[in-house]
Amino acid sequence: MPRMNMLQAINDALDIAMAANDRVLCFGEDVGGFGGVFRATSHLQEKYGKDRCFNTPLVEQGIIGFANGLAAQGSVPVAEIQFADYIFPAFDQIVNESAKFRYRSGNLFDVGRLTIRAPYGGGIAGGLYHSQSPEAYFAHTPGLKVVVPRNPHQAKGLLLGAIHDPNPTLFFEPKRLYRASVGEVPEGDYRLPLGEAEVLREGDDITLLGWGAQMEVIAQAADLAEKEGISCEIIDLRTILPWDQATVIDSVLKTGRLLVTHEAPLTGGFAGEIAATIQAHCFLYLESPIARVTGLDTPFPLALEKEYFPDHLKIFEAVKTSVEF
Amino acid sequence: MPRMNMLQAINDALDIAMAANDRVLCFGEDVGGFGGVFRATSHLQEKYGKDRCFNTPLVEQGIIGFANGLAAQGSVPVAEIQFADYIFPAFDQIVNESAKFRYRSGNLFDVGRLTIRAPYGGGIAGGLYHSQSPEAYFAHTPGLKVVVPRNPHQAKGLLLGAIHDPNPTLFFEPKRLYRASVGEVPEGDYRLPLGEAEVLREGDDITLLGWGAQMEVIAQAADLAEKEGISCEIIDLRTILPWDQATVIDSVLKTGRLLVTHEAPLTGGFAGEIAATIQAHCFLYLESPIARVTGLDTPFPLALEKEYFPDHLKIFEAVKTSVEF
Amino acid sequence: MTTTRPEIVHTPTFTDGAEFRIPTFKLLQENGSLYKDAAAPDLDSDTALRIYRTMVYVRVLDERMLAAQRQGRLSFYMQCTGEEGAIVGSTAALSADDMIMAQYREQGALAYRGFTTDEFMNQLFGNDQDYGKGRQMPVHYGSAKLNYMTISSPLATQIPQATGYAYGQKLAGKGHCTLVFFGEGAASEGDFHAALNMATVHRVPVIFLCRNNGYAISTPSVEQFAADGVAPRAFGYKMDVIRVDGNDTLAVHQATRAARRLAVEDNRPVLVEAMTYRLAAHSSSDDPSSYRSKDEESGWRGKDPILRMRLWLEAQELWRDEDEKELQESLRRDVLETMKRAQKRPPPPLESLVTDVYDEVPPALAGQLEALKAHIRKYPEAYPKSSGQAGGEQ
Amino acid sequence: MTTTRPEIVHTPTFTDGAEFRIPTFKLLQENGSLYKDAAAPDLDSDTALRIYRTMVYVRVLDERMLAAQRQGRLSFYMQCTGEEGAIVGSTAALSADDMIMAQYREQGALAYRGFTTDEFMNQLFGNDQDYGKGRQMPVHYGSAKLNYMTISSPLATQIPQATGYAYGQKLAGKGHCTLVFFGEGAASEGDFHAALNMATVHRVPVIFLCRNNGYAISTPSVEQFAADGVAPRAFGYKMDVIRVDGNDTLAVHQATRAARRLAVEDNRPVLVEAMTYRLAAHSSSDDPSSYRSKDEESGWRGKDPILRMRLWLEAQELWRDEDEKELQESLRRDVLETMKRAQKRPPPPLESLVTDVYDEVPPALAGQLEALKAHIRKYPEAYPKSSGQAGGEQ
Ligand SMILES: Cc1ncc(C[n+]2csc(CCOP(=O)(O)OP(=O)(O)O)c2C)c(N)n1
Ligand SMILES: Cc1ncc(C[n+]2csc(CCOP(=O)(O)OP(=O)(O)O)c2C)c(N)n1
Ligand SMILES: [Mg+2]
Ligand SMILES: [Mg+2]
Repeated sequence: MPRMNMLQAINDALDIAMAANDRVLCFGEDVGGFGGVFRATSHLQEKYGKDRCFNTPLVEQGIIGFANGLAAQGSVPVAEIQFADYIFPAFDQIVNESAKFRYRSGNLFDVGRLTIRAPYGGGIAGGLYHSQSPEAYFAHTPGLKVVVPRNPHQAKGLLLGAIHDPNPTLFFEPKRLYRASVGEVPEGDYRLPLGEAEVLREGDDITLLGWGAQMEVIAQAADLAEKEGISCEIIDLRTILPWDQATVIDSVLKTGRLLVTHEAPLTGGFAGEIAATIQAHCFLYLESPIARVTGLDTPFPLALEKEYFPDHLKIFEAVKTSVEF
Repeated sequence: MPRMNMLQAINDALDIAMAANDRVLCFGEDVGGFGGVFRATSHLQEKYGKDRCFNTPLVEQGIIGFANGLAAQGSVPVAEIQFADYIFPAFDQIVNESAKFRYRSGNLFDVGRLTIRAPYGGGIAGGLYHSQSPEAYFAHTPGLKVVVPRNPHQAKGLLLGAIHDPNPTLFFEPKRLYRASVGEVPEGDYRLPLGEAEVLREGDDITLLGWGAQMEVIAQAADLAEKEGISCEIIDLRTILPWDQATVIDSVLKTGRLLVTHEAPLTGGFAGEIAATIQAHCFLYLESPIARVTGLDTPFPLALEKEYFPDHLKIFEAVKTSVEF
Repeated sequence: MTTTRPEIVHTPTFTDGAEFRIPTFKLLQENGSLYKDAAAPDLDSDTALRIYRTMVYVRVLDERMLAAQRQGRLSFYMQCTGEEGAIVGSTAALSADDMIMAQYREQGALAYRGFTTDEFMNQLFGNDQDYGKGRQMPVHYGSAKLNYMTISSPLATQIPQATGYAYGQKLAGKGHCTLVFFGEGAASEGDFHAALNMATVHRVPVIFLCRNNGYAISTPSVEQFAADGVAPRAFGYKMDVIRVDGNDTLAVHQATRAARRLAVEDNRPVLVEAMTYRLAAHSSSDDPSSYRSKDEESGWRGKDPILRMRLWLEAQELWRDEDEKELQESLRRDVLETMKRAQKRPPPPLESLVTDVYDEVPPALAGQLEALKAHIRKYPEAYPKSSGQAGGEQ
Repeated sequence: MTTTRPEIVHTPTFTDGAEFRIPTFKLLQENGSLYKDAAAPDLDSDTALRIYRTMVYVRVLDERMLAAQRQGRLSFYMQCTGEEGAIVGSTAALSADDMIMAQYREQGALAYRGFTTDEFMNQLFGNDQDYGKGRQMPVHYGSAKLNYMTISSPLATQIPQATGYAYGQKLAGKGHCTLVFFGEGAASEGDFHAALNMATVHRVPVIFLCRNNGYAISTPSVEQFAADGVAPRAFGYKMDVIRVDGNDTLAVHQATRAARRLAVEDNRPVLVEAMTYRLAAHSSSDDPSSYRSKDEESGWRGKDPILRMRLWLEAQELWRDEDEKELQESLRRDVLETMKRAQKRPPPPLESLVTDVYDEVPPALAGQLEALKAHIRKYPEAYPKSSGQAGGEQ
């Protein structure tokens, strides 16, 4: 199997989708000849022409409005938002339109073919406007799917899954891993299922749950814990909405403890939803409070980014607290 | 004390604020001569002139962008969004701008004088675009305050509190109570504190927590429960962000049970945040899982609105389940 | 200023464009005769009559349904009274395969394409036959088979969607286009700017049809924009624009046909500004008496597009008083009877609460439905609609 | 088309406005002499020199700081090379009390108002003296005392904010206005449309200054809009507009002065489109070689606004080679020394993570800070910056 970084894996997924179906289109700011500011769409314009891979004017609400229309028409748009921090001008088109298109029309029309890609997350000295993790804003919106991959293999398979899923899907890419995460990626078309979490490591004492770039951090924390004799079960949620409750519940029924981590601020973050659901389902099995290790309730900082970050040490400490409760 | 409905109380608060400080301005779609589609700004243009109370063009992102600029300049804008369902085109101006203005400038500039009013919620046969309760979308945004009043007295005092609070504040008004909720309202200026929940009824067996129009529903459910010998403590959260954890924790430490209700969909709703926080703080005191009684994970319906609704019977059933756990 | 304007100037020279007046295209005078230097419209009599009948149909529908709202049969209604010419005249210029994306006041477009009274009524009453499954407020129609996108309340969102839809049509290469309707108020939204800019940049076969009816609820257009209407905005995008008398059905029709040619043959998007007037209230919830004068209203009532069209048809000997009488009567009967039928139908089934959120109901949501069913079984009287009773009195 | 255009036409007539060409205002030729029919600009020699020195200052600052970024001292940098004339020339036309809301590439405006090299460096290094407390990326400057709003990365958000700010200034009645800078790319955002429309409707003293520098990152303006620049959009709002050669500092200055008069004396908002070119990369993260030619770049290098201004000053005998040499040397020294000083300073204190989110730190957030402090005490080596070590090597 070839080794690729996450950007190459994403580019490969787009290439495969465009080659297989000429209704697949990729567009967004600087997406055309330039191939996107991170180069995720490199060479696609050369291969598939300017009609199918192109720059748009600088207007996110327009990009998604246009994409909604295209999807309703039967095309398969893959729209890029340059940074997840800049998705908010399109919030109305996503939350009021994409999410409700099928429902409001009684299934006469839908935009299920729509995929929106956006790099998210901190760790690249981006400050408050190049670091946000906005998944929770969208996870409160029935009708959307929200997916976050953790490595190149997952990125390719989940992106192909998202493009082919018959529901509008937000695909948030952990930009800190774009080049940093390298691994084996199968050739050709393969699709990983949406809505299914994955147990990455089995363990007995506590379940550690996260998504995207936090999976690496969780693994480091679990290694530290392992050295102290704490056995961690690790789950990658992968799809934030609708999320795989069964896999998480099964795990917590076994371990009796749960820690959820994300980079976004604590309050209103998706860890809260998970904790609320799990405490309801596993009440009698929980041996300690469900822990959340997240960003602070502040915008994302710059100079003190490292301090802000929900890193492996903070997770490790929370694991110990949970186990020692 | 005069009796007023909620609209009159809101109008009174705006009138008092405008009379006291000529930098207070009210504007929005149809807010001027017409007094707003619900008439919350009636007569303000007559009294204070077209410069201070006016119609804007039909563009929510512009209304809030304009309001942010005004607030930074030192004016005291009270912007109306005609329905909370139509606040999303302004999401970027609120979440990326209003919320982060002070932080990003190191307190050189702020938009703390900004208040945004919007009617929210279901129960008026509004279907999916005149019924939404979007508080949770904003509650994930450090820097904002989010306030929801339950009756005319609260509406006036909290709105005056919001207008004078030195932070950008979203004020969601339960439109189903606009005319339905009538009560005594003190004359003149008074300000209720932001960030403080209020215990409305003391009880021993379970804490029922909500905000806005759900407080009436909670009271009905508590009455039903009372008849079955269940003693409910009722708390109005009033400020959703930042929320008064201490009052809720104290109550749950006493009752050992918590139910939270809101109209918005379950997943990602603010009840999840509350449940996650309370299970962490009150773990050893909880006698049953924290219950959430909310809207379904769907857009807001029309014909089957009554079925969708988190009504007193659903709350009552959840109370019984909790107590019998 | 003219094309002789210099390319370079050496003193600061400002212009606000007011000098570039955009003329209004008109064919019919108010008395129903053509302006003397106007060419006869290229319109066969069948189409002319179909346009006219449709205009009368929606007028009757609107009157009846507003009355029904007043009687408490319906929760809400919106009339297009006064704007029938702009709506039906333009629709008739399209191919049936062209997509229409409307704002909410364009029932005439749907009626022209053959939406039946039953179909209207099922949506208005949100009954079990409503394509929209009773989820949206009255007047939020849609029809896949008639290429009429389901209405969405958030304003202007359909405008960039139309640009995208039309881009897809262009790639499909079948010669179809999209016509998108919107009000002069909605044109203030950011989505409008995005849509028009993207349309010229990407050369998209879309017709932007602005119904400038003078008001956005209570807000008169002078408080909506300072310019002379919406038309001059086209200059900012290098888009072809035409302004037309929106109450002159023939002119609207001809303008839209010409616009369609530019769009379909040349991938040139076009802005059409139809100058008209909202004769009725904004909606059944509105009372315009507090924000505009009776005089203003009656001035516009004299410009009624239906009357003007009828006078023209009569002059062409295509229409007679008897035809009018018969049409009116049969339409009234049809609307009334169909309404009664639709109102008696039950609401959509309880399951419709959770379907169509996704292509399939996710497990957790299915669980929510099960819990709801169990709850309703416990309290059948509290939820009459879903427990099988008729839903007429919503 | 002219004012003699008829008000009514009887055949469908389309126009895309291309005929309404907007001229470019110029004073200085590339050789630094005035066009022969251009009036001498009304500019005292102190102001002229201050403008020129500022332009040279930011050129030096930009070169040095890009090099510092390349050396790994800074995470990020953005140059305004090639656009100094548009930025400084316009700023000099304002009163010091006028508000400036910039996009990010307008360090020249801040420098003209007296932002010191220390102040620049503290922000660039996000040290404990940075007004912004190390929270934003480099070049996100702000100064309350210089009436320069802190930069915000989300594009175009400052444009409607400027309209609101200026509305407040109008009510305050002190004769101040707001100038808002933005790129031709940012002008595609919905916020632009909202801002300009509201400005004419509400008669607001604001100057919208578009730096049309040909690119938005890699996207050339022909893929940004189909029209002849941004200027024709003004017609859509009935806003006064002027297009000016952005590399002709004197013309920009004069145009902005005239615009300011319209804004302040008459509450007429104005759009100024300054035609210029981004000579450098978009930012230190960008490499333009893949999307534009060296030829194109060098063509524009010949139009350098600094050179043109210098030639003019020399012809006025206000500037000599020795002055230039001395200025360049002293600026280089100043920038280099100040940079070294700023880089050595510590980062902002840990508390700055939680302050300024609200006016006061809410209880739960204070608790989060306490927990973080306790955690860092446990792992002091893992968090070197906040544990008191110098933050130089970020
Ligand atoms: C985004 C959004 N904001 C506000 C509203 C509320 N609203 C519904 S119709 C309307 C006025 C629309 O006016 P116009 O576009 O001129 O259309 P007309 O009603 O005149 O046909 C308003 C403000 C809405 N539906 N969506
Ligand atoms: C809302 C938003 N979308 C995207 C970006 C990413 N971005 C930063 S600068 C830029 C290009 C801006 O071009 P222009 O406005 O022409 O200004 P210039 O850089 O040419 O001065 C883009 C796309 C952003 N900062 N904000
Ligand atoms: Mg209108
Ligand atoms: Mg540019």
